[in-house]
Amino acid sequence: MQINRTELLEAYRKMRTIRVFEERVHEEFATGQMPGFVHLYAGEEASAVGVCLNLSDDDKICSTHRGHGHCIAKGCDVPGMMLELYGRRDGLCGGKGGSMHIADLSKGMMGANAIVGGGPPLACGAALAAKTLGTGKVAVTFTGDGGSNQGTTFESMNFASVLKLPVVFVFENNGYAETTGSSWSVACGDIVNRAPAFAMPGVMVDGHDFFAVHEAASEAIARARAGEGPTLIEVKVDRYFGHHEGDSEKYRAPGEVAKLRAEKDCLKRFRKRVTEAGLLQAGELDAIDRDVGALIDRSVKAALAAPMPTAADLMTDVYISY
Amino acid sequence: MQINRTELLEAYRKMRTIRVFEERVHEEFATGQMPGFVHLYAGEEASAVGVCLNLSDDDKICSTHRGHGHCIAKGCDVPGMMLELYGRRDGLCGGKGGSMHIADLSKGMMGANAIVGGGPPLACGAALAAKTLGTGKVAVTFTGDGGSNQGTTFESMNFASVLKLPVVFVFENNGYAETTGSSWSVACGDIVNRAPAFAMPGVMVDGHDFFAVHEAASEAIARARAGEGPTLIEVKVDRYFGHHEGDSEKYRAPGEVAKLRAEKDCLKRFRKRVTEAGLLQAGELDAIDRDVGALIDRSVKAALAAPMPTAADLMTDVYISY
Amino acid sequence: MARKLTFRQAVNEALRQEMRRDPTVILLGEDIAGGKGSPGEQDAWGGDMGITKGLIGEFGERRVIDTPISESAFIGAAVGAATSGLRPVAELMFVDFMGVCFDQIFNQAAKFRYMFGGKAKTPVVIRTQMGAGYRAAAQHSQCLYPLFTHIPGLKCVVPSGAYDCKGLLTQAIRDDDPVIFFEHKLLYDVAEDVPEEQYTIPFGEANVVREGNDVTIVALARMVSFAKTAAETLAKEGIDCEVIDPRTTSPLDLDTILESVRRTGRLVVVDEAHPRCNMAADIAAQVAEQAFGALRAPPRMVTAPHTPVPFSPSLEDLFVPSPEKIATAVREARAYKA
Amino acid sequence: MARKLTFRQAVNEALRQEMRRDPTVILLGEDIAGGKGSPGEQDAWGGDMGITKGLIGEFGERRVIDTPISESAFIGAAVGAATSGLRPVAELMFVDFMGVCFDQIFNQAAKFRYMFGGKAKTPVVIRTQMGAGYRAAAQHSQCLYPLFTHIPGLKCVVPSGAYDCKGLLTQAIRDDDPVIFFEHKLLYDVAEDVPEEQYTIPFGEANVVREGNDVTIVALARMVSFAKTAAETLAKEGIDCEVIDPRTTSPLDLDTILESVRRTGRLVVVDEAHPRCNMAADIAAQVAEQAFGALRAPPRMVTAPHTPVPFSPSLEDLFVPSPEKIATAVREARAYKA
Ligand SMILES: Cc1ncc(C[n+]2csc(CCOP(=O)(O)OP(=O)(O)O)c2C)c(N)n1
Ligand SMILES: Cc1ncc(C[n+]2csc(CCOP(=O)(O)OP(=O)(O)O)c2C)c(N)n1
Ligand SMILES: [Mg+2]
Ligand SMILES: [Mg+2]
Repeated sequence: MQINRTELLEAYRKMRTIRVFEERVHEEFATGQMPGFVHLYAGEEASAVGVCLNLSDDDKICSTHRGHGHCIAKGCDVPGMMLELYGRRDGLCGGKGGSMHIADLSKGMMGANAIVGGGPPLACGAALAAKTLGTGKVAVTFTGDGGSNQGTTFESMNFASVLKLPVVFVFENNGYAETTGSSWSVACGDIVNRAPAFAMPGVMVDGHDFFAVHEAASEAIARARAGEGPTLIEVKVDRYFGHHEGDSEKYRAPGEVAKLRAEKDCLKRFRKRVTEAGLLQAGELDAIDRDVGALIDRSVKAALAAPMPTAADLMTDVYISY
Repeated sequence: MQINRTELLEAYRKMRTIRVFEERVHEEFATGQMPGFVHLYAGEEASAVGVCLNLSDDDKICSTHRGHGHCIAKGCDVPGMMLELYGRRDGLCGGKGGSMHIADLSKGMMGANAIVGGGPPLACGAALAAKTLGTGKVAVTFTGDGGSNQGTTFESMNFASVLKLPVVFVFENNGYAETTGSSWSVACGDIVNRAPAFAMPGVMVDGHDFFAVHEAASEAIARARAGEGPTLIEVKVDRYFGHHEGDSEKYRAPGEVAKLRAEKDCLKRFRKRVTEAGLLQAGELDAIDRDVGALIDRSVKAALAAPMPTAADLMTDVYISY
Repeated sequence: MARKLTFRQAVNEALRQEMRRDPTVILLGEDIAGGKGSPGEQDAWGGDMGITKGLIGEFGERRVIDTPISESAFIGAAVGAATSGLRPVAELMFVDFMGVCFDQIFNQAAKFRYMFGGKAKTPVVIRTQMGAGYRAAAQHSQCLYPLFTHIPGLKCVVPSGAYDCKGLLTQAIRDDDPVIFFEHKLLYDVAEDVPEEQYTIPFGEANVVREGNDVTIVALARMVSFAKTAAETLAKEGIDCEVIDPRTTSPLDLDTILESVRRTGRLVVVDEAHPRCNMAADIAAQVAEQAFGALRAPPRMVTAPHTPVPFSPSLEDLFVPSPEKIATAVREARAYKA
Repeated sequence: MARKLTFRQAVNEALRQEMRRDPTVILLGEDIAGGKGSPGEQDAWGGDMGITKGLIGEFGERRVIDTPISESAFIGAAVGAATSGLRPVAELMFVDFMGVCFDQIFNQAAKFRYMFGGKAKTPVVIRTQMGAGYRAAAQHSQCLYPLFTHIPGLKCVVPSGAYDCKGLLTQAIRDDDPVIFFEHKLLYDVAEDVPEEQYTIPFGEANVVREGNDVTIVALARMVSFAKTAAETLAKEGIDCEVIDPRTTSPLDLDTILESVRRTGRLVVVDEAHPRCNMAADIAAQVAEQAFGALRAPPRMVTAPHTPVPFSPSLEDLFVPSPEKIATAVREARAYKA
C-alpha cells in the first residue's frame, strides 16, 4: 500500500490535531468550565487516522463515547467541535449533542454514541444503503473492547456477514472498559479470535503503528468495496487519560501511562519513521505542530467567548415536521 | 457413559410421550378447538431427553417457543400440560401461559419462552445461583438455530464463559427458523464453529441418536458441575411439522419430511439399537407405547372437559403483594 | 376507484405502490419474503401474517430483505440506512419484541435530529403487530404504543381500518421523521373501501368517525370499532355519542378532541393498552387540564387491566375492553350529577 | 441513631446491611467494584458514581460481581437467579441503557408470575440512575420511569431523599416481586438524617411532605424538593400548599392524593419525565376521574418538554421543571375561576 506525501502530511496533521485537541480538553475540563462526560482519545490516534485516511466523505463511520478522534480523522470542523464540547449555540450540533453525541453527517461521521454497542447496527445500515444504491461506498464502525461484548455488536457481525455488507468492524482494544480489563471481559482473549465465528477475516494490528493500521484498513475496505463482505480488525491501543475526565485511574498499574507515553507513542513513532525514511522533513512536521497548536488555541478562545443556545432553541430539531 | 435399564426405559418413555403428545396436539389443533400459537417438537425428542436425563429436578432448563418436549423431558406433568394448552383453569400455569409460556419451576423447568433468545440470560442466572450457593447444580438453555443469531444469546455465551458459570448452551439446529434456512442465517455454517469465540468447548452431535446426545450432554454437564464452565453443544435435528401449526411449509423441499421420518427417526433408531443390543425387549417398549397412548388420550379428554378460568382469575398472580 | 380491501391488503398495497414510486424504499424483516436459504419456495410466507407476500416477486431480493433473528441489527440497520439515503420500512414482527432492539429506536432513531442539532434526517418506518385477542399470550399480545408515544422524536400511528391504514402508511414512508406503525393483528382481516390510487393521510389529524352531541368517545385502533358498536347501542337509548379516532398518538390531534368535549361536556377514552401511563390517561389528563370548564362529568378511561395478557380465551376476552364496558362508562358519564 | 447521610451513602448502607442480614443478596453490574482483570487496585470505582464502594471488601467477589458490558446477559442473569434462590440487586448504570436489555425486564421478570399461574417468585431489584441536570445529554439523562410503570408485574420506586431511599431500598430487596429502583443522579450528594438501624418503608404509601389546604402538589424524586421550594415561596404569598411524594409509582398511593385533592380542590403534578404518557398524566387523569366533583380548577401538569434532553447547560436548565414553573402553575390553579 503506497501512501503519498500529501497523505502522510494529512495523516500527521490529523493525528497531531487529535492529540493536541485532547490534551487541551483535558486541561480545560480541569478548570471546571467544560460540562458533561468527556472521554479522551489521546494515545489512540493512529487507529482513527489510519482507518479514515482510506475513506472519503461519502463513506460512513460510526463512533463511540470516545469520539473526538474519529471526528477529527473523518474531517469534522475542529473549532465547531470545540464549540460543541462547550455547549455553544454554533457548535457542530448546535450545543445539543455535546462530546458524547458529536456528529457531522456531511462528513460521513454518523455520530459518537453514548450507548456502548450503539454503532454497529447503524453502520450495517449505512453499508446496506451503499450496497442497495450501488454507490461503492463503505461503512466502518469503531467499537471498544468493552463494546465488543455487547449483544448488538455480536449480532451485527453475523448480520453483516450473512448479507455480505460493505462494513468493517474496527475494535479498538485499549485494555480497559472503564475499570475492567479486556483480557478478562473478552473470554477468548483477543477479539480477533471471534472473526471465524462470523465467517469473516480477522486481523490484529499494533495501533501504535500508523502504517500497520492503515494497511489493514486499506485491505479490509478494498474487500468491502469489492463486495466481498465485512472484516474484523482488532487494533491494540492505549488510552493516555482516564476513562472519562475525573477518573481516579486506580485500576491501572503504577506508572503505566508514563511508560506507554515514553515507549509506544504513535505520533513519535510516525515522526521517527517518516523522517528516518526521508519521506517527510522534521521541519514540515514542526510547522504542522505549530499550526495545530494555534488552531486549538483559537478554537478554545472562540468557544469560551461564544454564545449559548437560548430558550428559542430548546424545542427545535425534534422533528422535521410535527 | 453407562446408562442403566431403568434410565433406558425412562428415556424411551419420555421420547415416546413427546412424540405422541405432539402428534396428538397436531390433530387437536386441526379441529380448531385448541387456541394460540403452537410449535411442535416432534422429530427432536432425542435432544431434550438425551440432555435432560442427565439432570435432576434441582437442575434448571430454559426452553423456547418449541417447549413441549423440554417440559416432558424435564418431568412436567403431562395432563397438566394438555390442560394448559387448552387454556384450562387447572393447567400447569392456570391457563394463563399456554404453549409458549409453559413452565414448572418445581421441576426445574424455567419456562418455554416466546422471545427468541429469551432463555440464555436466564439460564446464566440459574447457573449463577447454583455457583453462588455452591449447590453443584447446573443450568441448560435450549436455543434454536434462529435464536443462535440473537444478541442476547451471544452475549450470554461470553458472560457465562467469563464468569465460568455451570451452564450448557444446547443449540437445536433443525435447519429452519420459521422459513429461513440455518445454513444461510448462521454465517459460519455450523453453530459449533462459534464455540472458540467464547472460549468454550464445542461439540456437534447427531440429534437422531439419543446416545450421542446423552453422552455429549453428560460430559458437558459434568464439566459444569466440576466448575469448569460452559459448553456449547450443537444438536442436528429435524422438525416433523411446520414452524407452528397452520404453517404451509412451502419453504421445504418436496417430500422432505416423509424422508426424514423414514430414515432418521430418533425413536425408531433407539428401539432398533436397544433391542438389537439386547438392552431392552420389544415387548417392554410396546407396553410403554400403550401406556403413553392411554396417557395422552386421557389427557386430551380431561382437558376438553375441564373448566376455564373465570373472571376471578384475571387479576390474580400479577404480584405477590401490591 | 375504491374496492374492498382488507387491512392486510391495504398494507401490502401501500408498500407496493410506494416502492414503485420511490426506488429508495426497501423492506427488511424476518421471513418477510420467506424461504431464504431453504430448499423450497421463496416468498414462502410473506411475513408471519402474509402481509408482504408477493413483494419480493416484483421488487427482488435487493429491496425485500429477509434477515436473521437479529432485531437490534436489522432495526438498527434500517435506522442507519435511513440516514444514508434509503427509506427503509422494517418489520418488527410483534411489538412485544421491542425489548431486544429498543435502543436503536428510542436512543438512536428518535434522537439523532435533536442530538445532531437538526442536521440529521431519519426517514425510517417500523411496522409492527400489536394487540390482544389472538390467544397469543403475554409476550405476543401487547399494545405498547404508550411507551413509544412517550419518546420525543418518534411518531406513532395506530390505524383503525384499511382505508386509514393505506393513507397513513403511505404518509409514514414519505415522512422524514422516524415513524412507528402499529398494526392491530385482529384488524388484518377486516375489509373496507380503499381507493386504488395512492393517497396520504396527514399525521395529527383525528378522524371524527361518528358525530354526536352527548358524549365524546376517543378510541384507538381496534377500539374504534368497539366504540362505534357501543355508540349504536347507546343511540337506541337516546345517547348521542361522538366517536373520535386520533389515528396517530404522536402527534396527537388534541384540538379535535377538545372541540368535541367543549360541545359534549363528557369524555370517555378507550385504550386497549394497560392502564398506567397510557393513552387514556394522556388524553384524559390533557382534556381535564385544557377543557376543564367544559367538563360536566369526570373523564372516564376504559382500558385493559394492570395484568399481563392472559392466554386462556376466557380470560383474554375479559382482558380486552368490550363494547359493553364502553357503553357502561358512557352511561355513567351521561348520568353523572355533580 | 440518625446521622446525616447522603443519598449515595444511604444506598450503600441499605445494601451493606441487607447483605449482612441475608446471605442470598448479591450485587451484579458493570464496574460496581471495579478493576476486575486490571493491573491496579480492585474496588477501584465502586460503580461509576461510587455508590457500591467498599462492598466487595466486606462481601467478596462471590457476592459483588463485576460484569462485562452485556446488560441483557447480566440483567437476565439477575432475573434468572432470582427464580433460583438468590435476591440479586443488579445495577443498570443508567436507565437510558434499558434499550439493550428491556426484554429481560418487561417480558421476563415482570411476567413470570402471571404466565406461570402464580408459581414463580422473582425477587430481583434493578437499581438504576436517572434524570437530567448532569450535562450528560440525551442518552444519559432520561427519567423513563413511565415506561416501567406501564408494565404490569413491575414495581417502581422513585425516592426523593436519603431517608426514604434507605427504607425503600431495604424494602425492595426484601420484596418478592421485581422492583425497579430509580436513583436520581442529582440527589446523590444531598444529605438527610438517616437512622443507623435497618428499617423499611412500604411500597404504595405516599409521604405527605408538607401539609396545606389550598393546592395539592404531587411531585416525584428530585421534583419533591423543587415542589417544597415552590411551596415555601407560595406560603409567603398566602398560598398554602400540600406537597405529596408518592415514593413509588407502581403501586401508586392514589388514596392519599385523592384525600388531599378532596380537601384542596386543586392539583398540580410535577414530573421530570417527558410529557406524553407520563406520571403527571397518569395521576391527573386518575384524580380527574375519581375526584372530579372535588376539583375546583383544572389539574395542572408541570413536566419536561417533548424533546430529548439537550446537552448545553443553558438548554438543560430550561428543560428541567423549575420551582418557578411549579409556583406559576400553582398560582394559576389557585386563581382559576370557573
Ligand atoms: C449500553 C451501555 N452500557 C454501559 C455504558 C457505560 N459505559 C460507557 S463507556 C463504557 C466502557 C466502554 O469500554 P470500551 O468499549 O472498551 O471503550 P473505551 O472506553 O475503552 O474506549 C461503559 C461501561 C454505556 N454507555 N452503554
Ligand atoms: C425476539 C423474537 N424475534 C422473533 C420472534 C418470532 N419467531 C418465533 S419462533 C422464530 C423462529 C425461531 O427459529 P429457531 O430458533 O431456529 O427455533 P425453531 O422454531 O426452529 O425451533 C421466530 C422468528 C420471536 N418470537 N422473538
Ligand atoms: Mg476499552
Ligand atoms: Mg430452527
